[in-house]
Amino acid sequence: MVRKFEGLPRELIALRVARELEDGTYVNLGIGIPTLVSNWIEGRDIILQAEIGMLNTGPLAEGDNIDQDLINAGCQPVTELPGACYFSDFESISMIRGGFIDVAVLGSLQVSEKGDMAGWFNPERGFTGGVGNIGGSMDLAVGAKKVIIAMTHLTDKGDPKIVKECTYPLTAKGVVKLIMTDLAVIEVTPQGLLLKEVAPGVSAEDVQSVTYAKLIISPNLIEIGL
Amino acid sequence: MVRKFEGLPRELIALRVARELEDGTYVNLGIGIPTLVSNWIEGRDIILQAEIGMLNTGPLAEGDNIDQDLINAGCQPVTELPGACYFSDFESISMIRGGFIDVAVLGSLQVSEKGDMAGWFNPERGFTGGVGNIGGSMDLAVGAKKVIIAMTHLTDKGDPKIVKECTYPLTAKGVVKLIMTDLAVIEVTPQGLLLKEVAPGVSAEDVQSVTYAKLIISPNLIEIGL
Amino acid sequence: MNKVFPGVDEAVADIPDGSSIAIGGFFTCGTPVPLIQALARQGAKNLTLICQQMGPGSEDINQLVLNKQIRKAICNYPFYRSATQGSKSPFEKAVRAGEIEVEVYPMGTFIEKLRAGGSGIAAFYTPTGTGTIVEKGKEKRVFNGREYLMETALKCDYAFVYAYQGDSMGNLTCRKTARNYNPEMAKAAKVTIAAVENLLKPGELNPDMVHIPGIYVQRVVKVARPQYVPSL
Amino acid sequence: MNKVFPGVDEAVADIPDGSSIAIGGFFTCGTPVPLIQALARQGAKNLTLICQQMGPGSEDINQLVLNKQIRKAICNYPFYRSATQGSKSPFEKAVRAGEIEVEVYPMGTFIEKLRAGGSGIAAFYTPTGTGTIVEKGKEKRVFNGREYLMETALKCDYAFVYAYQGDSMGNLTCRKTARNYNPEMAKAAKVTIAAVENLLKPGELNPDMVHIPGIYVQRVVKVARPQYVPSL
Repeated sequence: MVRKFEGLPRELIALRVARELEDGTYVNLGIGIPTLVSNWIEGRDIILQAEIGMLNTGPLAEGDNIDQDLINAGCQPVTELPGACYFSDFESISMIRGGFIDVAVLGSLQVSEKGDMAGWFNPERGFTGGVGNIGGSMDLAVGAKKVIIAMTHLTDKGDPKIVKECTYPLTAKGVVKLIMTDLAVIEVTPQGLLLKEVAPGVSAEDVQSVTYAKLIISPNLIEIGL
Repeated sequence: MVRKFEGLPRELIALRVARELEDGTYVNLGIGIPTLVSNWIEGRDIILQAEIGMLNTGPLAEGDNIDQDLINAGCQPVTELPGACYFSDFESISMIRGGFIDVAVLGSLQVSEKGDMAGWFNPERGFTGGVGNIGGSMDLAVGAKKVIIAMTHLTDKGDPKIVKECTYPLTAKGVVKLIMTDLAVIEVTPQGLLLKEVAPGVSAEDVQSVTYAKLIISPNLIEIGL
Repeated sequence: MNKVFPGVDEAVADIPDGSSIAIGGFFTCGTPVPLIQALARQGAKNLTLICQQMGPGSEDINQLVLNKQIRKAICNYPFYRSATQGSKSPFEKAVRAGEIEVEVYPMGTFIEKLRAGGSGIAAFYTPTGTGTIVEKGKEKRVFNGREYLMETALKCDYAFVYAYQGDSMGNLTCRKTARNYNPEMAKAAKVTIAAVENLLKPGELNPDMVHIPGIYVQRVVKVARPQYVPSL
Repeated sequence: MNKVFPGVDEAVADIPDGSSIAIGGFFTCGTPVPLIQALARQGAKNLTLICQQMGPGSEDINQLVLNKQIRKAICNYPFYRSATQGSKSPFEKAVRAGEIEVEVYPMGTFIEKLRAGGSGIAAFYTPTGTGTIVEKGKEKRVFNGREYLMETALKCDYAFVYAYQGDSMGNLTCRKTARNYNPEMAKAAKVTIAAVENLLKPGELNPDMVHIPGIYVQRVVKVARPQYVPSL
């Protein structure tokens, strides 16, 4: 599939996600584009949780600020903000699975029109028997009050990631509430995928042309505000 | 039943229990006579666990040493020894049920020849529906590697506590390894109750006369050494 | 996130009739007494209390009983140890009169049920209580030749917890054995209200010594250190 | 109780072939590297490792793979994220060649299984993994209208853990995110060996800040702080 239009850069997908987050919430950011969201929430009243066992993670650490005993789930050196606290991974995942995370922003390889997500296992890696890197993804997907997927609309090879049914192994069923890509903001509703916002210069038809699932065009469709 | 002989005072039952404990072990002491064991192990390499959430409990606190934030499971103010640590009750009972306590010394209302113990509920209190004070007793009884019962041989009314079958509600089945009373030291074996030691001036027949279960007299029967 | 409430009365003001409330503390130790007193003033009725005991060290819980605020108690050691003291206890009288329902679990099952509730675990298998009255009505199952009981998760509407130090974001540090049930109760509740002796600013607590992460705590209120002599 | 061993080699000397060993650490962070290196020198074979990952941050685990000491790995994130890096990893090659068996669990299930093993819980019901390949062969059950999977406890013969501070009685205090899996792994093992940066006397640790109570730790050995730059 050849795309004839440009989407938002990764940093601006992250900015749009950041605008979606409410003050006074606890948020977990996955690896990839979700991690970039942290650049846009500095100074806001949002507390980031890291599944390694930390609340109130600060910006990435650099130079002399790097502490090998202080990393995020993506193994990046980070800093702590005032009011941070540390705990075991057991406590951390208990917290996630127990429903204390208001929003999990995750990447995914595929998302279905029913809100299923498939993000942990790329069959192209060629393993069999269901072994692969699950990490905390399944716990976050079932545990967070709201799951937002932040990803590019298409794979590097140009395949649509938003599909009618996931063909890759699932992370969780029916958990995704909102999909934010370089091209669109799409809400998962009981009626199907509701296209609510499109990137500048991109039409609803453009988005549909690179989406395998049928989109419902919102009567209030707007351009993604940044 | 009228008892025609004197047994050991409570303090000496506790001393006999203390002699049974090995150095290098973690021990939990229940309420009553078991608590008195702590008086006999000062300076020994035995670490006491308190189910409220503490390891290495020291002697009872008195006067200015009393700290209202530092009590044992019996609600007595205690002290901490060097190397003490605190944790939640959740962690404490996990530790107990997980098999990390080498010896639990508990009181009981009845003990059967099969090692069943009934210690948490006295039907004379007159509650119905199985409500009563269980506390940590059942977790200790099933979790400790070895359960020693330290109690008077008879109730205040003169009824034998060592029975063929417990008539009071059970704390746990088949868990008791050793019974230490004012009259005797009795081991619970697959063959039945083995009378190993008797109090000074008390004969095996005396002990049997106030015990409802049949005792096997050890060929090596000795006087309780203190 | 500033979770500080001006006082205990404000912190408990909206608790409706019929709520379930977990209350931390092991006898007198680490018990959020000022919150219990505020609840007595507030007057909510038909409550379910989840706490270790309703007798010893519970003069303030007794007040809730005398006020007829309690419908049910879920405990592991509800009564006075001594029958004589028990017979004078308002709670024991109310239980005998059939006015208050009591549910009792072994201590480990009691706190594990709350922890399961707070961590998304629906049920678990414990060896504790097998072969006893505790197994009544419960599913039994053998794993590796040993019998276990299935116990289910327990959640509640509110938790009252106590901490030596707390910051305005709800991070709490307990002191010595006053920690006891407080952390898991905080996790099992929709709304956790923390009574703290020392109210600090974010960054003043040692982040490696937070026993109850702020995410579990919705309200923080400074209280004076309760004064009592530990005893049954 | 003095649990101090003179060095890492002495601390791992008696580990027999066929042992299961849980290894703490999240990528490079809080990983007891000197103990893994000692295990490579010691040479025990046919081992089952229980650890987050066998790829990134695991040069020393790779050495165990190259030594052909590993039979099985139980992980939640075993491989390199990047297929390119993965294809160069000795572990991934061994898995593809069928030389090492891999069992993967979601992170929460992985650590909950170890915690269950260490706390006498035989099994538990988690919502994580329902409707996915993880549920394969597992019992499903509905509680309150939601599906859960039954997962069973996991115990092991040894655990290697890492701590910033530890005393001779085995009490351990971790630092920042280096705590991670270490506490629950210590509980799941018959013999826990702790590598500590700062070896203290009993009474020198803050007893309210012990993350791993000494009862869970059988051997303590002082090590130099491993030096690494966090990265995948």
